[in-house]
Amino acid sequence: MGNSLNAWSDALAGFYLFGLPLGLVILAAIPLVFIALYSLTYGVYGERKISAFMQDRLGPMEVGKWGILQTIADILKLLQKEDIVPASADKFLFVVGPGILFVGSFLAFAVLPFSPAFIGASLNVGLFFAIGIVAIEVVGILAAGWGSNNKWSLYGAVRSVAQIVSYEIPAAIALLCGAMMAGTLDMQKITMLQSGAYGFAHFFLFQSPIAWLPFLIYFIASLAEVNRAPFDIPEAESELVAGYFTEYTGMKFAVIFLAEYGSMFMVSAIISIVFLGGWNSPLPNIGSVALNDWTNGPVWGAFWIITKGFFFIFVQMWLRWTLPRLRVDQLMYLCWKVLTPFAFISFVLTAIWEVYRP
Amino acid sequence: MQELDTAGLGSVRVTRKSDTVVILEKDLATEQMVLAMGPQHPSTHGVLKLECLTDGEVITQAEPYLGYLHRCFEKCCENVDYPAVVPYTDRLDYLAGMNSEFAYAITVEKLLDIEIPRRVEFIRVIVAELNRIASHLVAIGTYGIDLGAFTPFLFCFRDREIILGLLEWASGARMLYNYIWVGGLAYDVPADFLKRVKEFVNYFRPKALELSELLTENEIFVKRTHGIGIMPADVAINYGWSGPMLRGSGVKWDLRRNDPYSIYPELDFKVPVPDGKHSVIGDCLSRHLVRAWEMDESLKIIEQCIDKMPSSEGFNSRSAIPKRIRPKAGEVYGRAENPRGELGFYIESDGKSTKPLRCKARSSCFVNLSAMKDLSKGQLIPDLVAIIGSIDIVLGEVDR
Amino acid sequence: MEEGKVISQSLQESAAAYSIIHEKFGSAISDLDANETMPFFEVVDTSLWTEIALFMRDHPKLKFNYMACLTGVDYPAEEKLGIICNFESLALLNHKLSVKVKCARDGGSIPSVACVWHTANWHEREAYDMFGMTFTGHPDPRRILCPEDWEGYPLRKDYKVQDKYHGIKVPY
Amino acid sequence: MSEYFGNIKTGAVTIAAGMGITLKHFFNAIHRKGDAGLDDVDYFRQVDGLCTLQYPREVIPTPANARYRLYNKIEDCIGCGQCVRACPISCIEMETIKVAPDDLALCGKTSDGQQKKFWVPVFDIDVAKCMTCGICTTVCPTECLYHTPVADFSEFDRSNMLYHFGNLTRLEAEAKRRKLAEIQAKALADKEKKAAEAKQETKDGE
Repeated sequence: MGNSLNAWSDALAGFYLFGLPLGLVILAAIPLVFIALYSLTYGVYGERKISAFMQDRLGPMEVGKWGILQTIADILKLLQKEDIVPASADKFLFVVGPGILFVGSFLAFAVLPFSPAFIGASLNVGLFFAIGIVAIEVVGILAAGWGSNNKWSLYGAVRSVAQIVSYEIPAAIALLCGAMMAGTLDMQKITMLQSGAYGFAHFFLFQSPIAWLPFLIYFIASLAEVNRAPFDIPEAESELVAGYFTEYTGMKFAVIFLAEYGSMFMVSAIISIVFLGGWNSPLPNIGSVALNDWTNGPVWGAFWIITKGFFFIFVQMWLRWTLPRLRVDQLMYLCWKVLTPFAFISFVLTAIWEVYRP
Repeated sequence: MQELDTAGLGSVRVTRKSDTVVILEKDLATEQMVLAMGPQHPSTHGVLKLECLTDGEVITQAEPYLGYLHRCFEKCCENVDYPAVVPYTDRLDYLAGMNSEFAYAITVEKLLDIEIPRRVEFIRVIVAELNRIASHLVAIGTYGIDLGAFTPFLFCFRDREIILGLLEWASGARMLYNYIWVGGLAYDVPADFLKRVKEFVNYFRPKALELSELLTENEIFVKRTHGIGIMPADVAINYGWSGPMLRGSGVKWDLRRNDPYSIYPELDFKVPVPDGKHSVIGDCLSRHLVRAWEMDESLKIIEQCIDKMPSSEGFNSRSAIPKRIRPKAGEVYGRAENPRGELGFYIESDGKSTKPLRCKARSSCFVNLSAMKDLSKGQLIPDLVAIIGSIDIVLGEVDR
Repeated sequence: MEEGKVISQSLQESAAAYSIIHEKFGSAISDLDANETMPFFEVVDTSLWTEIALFMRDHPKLKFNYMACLTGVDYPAEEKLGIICNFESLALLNHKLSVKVKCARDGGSIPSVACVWHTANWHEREAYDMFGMTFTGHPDPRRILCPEDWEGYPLRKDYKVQDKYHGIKVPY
Repeated sequence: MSEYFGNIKTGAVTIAAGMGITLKHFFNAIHRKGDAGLDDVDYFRQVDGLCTLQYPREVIPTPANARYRLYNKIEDCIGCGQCVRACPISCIEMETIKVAPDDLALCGKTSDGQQKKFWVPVFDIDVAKCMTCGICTTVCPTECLYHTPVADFSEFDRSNMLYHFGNLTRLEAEAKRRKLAEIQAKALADKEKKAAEAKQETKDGE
């Protein structure tokens, strides 16, 4: 299996046309296209529909059957909008902010194994890379917030930086529990270690009696890292108007949105890779009915990881449309006094479990 | 060790060793920032402007600026006849038009000293309490939005829509009713109205429970409002607070009980005040809880009114309305319990004209809001939003 | 009061409260206008108004802790402006009384009671905004509803609206 | 410490309860509430579900007594001008011409048989100003002015919000006015003539 791993992506990377690394470009374009498509379809439209249904509303209905083309109409509208840079804004930071944000959320896709045969870059420190690269978003947010020269934006940016930097600690420690169970930081290997004939029973979440704790901690922390409710204080629309992107219009605004939905999928994919077996099928082999064998493979793998990712995005949306927003100090309380200690506890317990495992 | 203030450059803590000054710690030079919140801001509930002086996220001072929605109510009143003031009162507190009309009507009736048919009184109370529920639904829903919970808002508006439908059916309009006239009602209620209202009461009870489970009991919501913006009872009275705001501070004061008007003395309902178990008395959560409990009491009142309602036989809703309203010379201050507190009307008549000489609306929101400066001192920006939400202002009533 | 007409209990309470104030301030205040709709007395010596207010708030038998309303009124016939305050002893003694204070129409001033009842703060600003009497000792004497540079006092009976405000046509 | 864990527990429990409610509504979204009006007997017996409607195509009916667009049935209007005086915001503009005696039959009667004594060449309602208070309709003696349940009457051009109900064209109005002026002038002349004659007589008498 080791050989077949990354087979497609390796082949693509080696594809040159007229001496140009066209394969690499395609490799990079696949996640990009994926983010764009998913944000268009599931991200924006899905969120609007899900929120509408939870609130007894119909949601978008006018453009296309059941409003399915609504997002395309929105994108067209955004494209036509005047691209305003406020007169007193720091033009360089203002323009570069959304770019950094997008690159930050996009880079992590490089190390996400989308199927047994496809991974952008099979790094041996993939998990570490994924955790670290999220921090780049902070720079983008700060640039956007500061560059706007708007007090609300500045508040949003400062809040966001404080929040993301703090929540990286419990998030990283929780992920380390998974890494410890796998014994590697390579995302592809972590996923492989969770495959087996019994499907979901091989997932790390069910491999150890305390894995639910880091799983939960990472999920909560990831909500904060991608600024989703109830931790959406950087863009709290009732307090800070729109937070760090108050001044953005047109395509820049769209790019920030894309980045947000991109990182939503990213953290969902990471949690499903580390704890829920990534591209492994959750279905077990039952006797001669080899469900697990039938539903595994490169294409099935892509299906499973995207499904798992979408499920977690659904939970994120579900939470968002249920809960009020925390206050800044409560957010920090939750991070430093609840999640971090419990993350350490689960870290130690996982270590003990790994050493004395029966 | 001592602290030196270096002329706005931030404080420096120093210590002296023999002759030399050793700097121990140096704060960054910080400035306070003026933050203009509103008049276009999502959580100022309209066109209120708060000019905040902020130190980081902490507000050192917040000064409200009003008048963006000033529509010269009092000047208008001096230029129209007594009955024609009623549509203007709708526009004071546009979320509770029936209550505003009710307050105006009883004030002028006090000046005229006329008897009102009993059925009129019952219908007035029913529509006013329905509107109170509608108004509290908006208050609770928007409070959820202020704190970031969107879904309860939509649930509130779903049910408010039904109340507005009921009131439209009775009065002909959805928000600006002109239904309660001086001396009577514009029309009797439609035939099936009371039955439908009763059905609504039954429909609404479980919905209110669901709402409280979704929002009021939510731990994040409680944490956001518990102990925030505490107003002691005596200060609240001195500020002239009334209604749910005053009751939130633990004063059991309800004009329907303490200065009874209409048929309220005959009805059995509680005046809810916080007991200090769920919340700190006088905080945002208390005020929110009082509103939630009041909806329940209003439902009870409506049920009783429907049961006791005199029959409509031979009833003319306009029978007691004077042909031409020209009160004798005199002054009156009449008031009623509105969803947001005491709405009072001071009316002066010169005895000759059919127009009031002076008609002043004492609006509850205006008075409640005046405590904003005190309440917001030293709070965080998110708490400021929570406090504004808990005051539940309607700018139409603040600016008049 | 007409002979034989029943005096309501609230009016009796108001009269009792009035007699206490009258005892203390004597001729500084006028007689009680004992009508059923709004019993009131007028402060004759306006300079004593703040003192009377404090007395009304703090006297153990008065305890007017709640100012319900403060209304500005224009009396063009008397060449005067006035305020009418409605007081109540909320949740304590439950009696009500109203007070009138008047001042000259041009450049008149009334002592502020914003230090006695917080309610008066904004209401006095509103009365100033609409009628133009000044409140001496008010902590924040600005207009409240109209813009700071608005001309005239809108609720005066002889008010003429200005033609243009910052280039915007005003009369509708 | 127990408070610490208690907080975490209540937090988890209440969040779970809230999520249960939203999930219930999410799955309930397969149902849609109908568009019955409140005067419908089955209003509260409709299914629970999505409660919004797609407005222009699906409408909750407005009740029959709803008070929206102001309408004047000019055939019944006697031109008394009560509504003009009653309107708090003066959104009604009216001009009347007295009917010449020989035109009374032409002018006609109201539906309840009252003789109309005025032509109403101008009866303009500015529905953009109208605040649908209904005061004008209550003072109308012939009940020809009333609010209709038509709630949606938005226009692209503001001048279209000025509704004209007058029963004469401008030319007709001009003719009527001239006719009336002639009659009045004639009457005046007659009067003057009579007065002059009377004077003459008194003079002659002296």
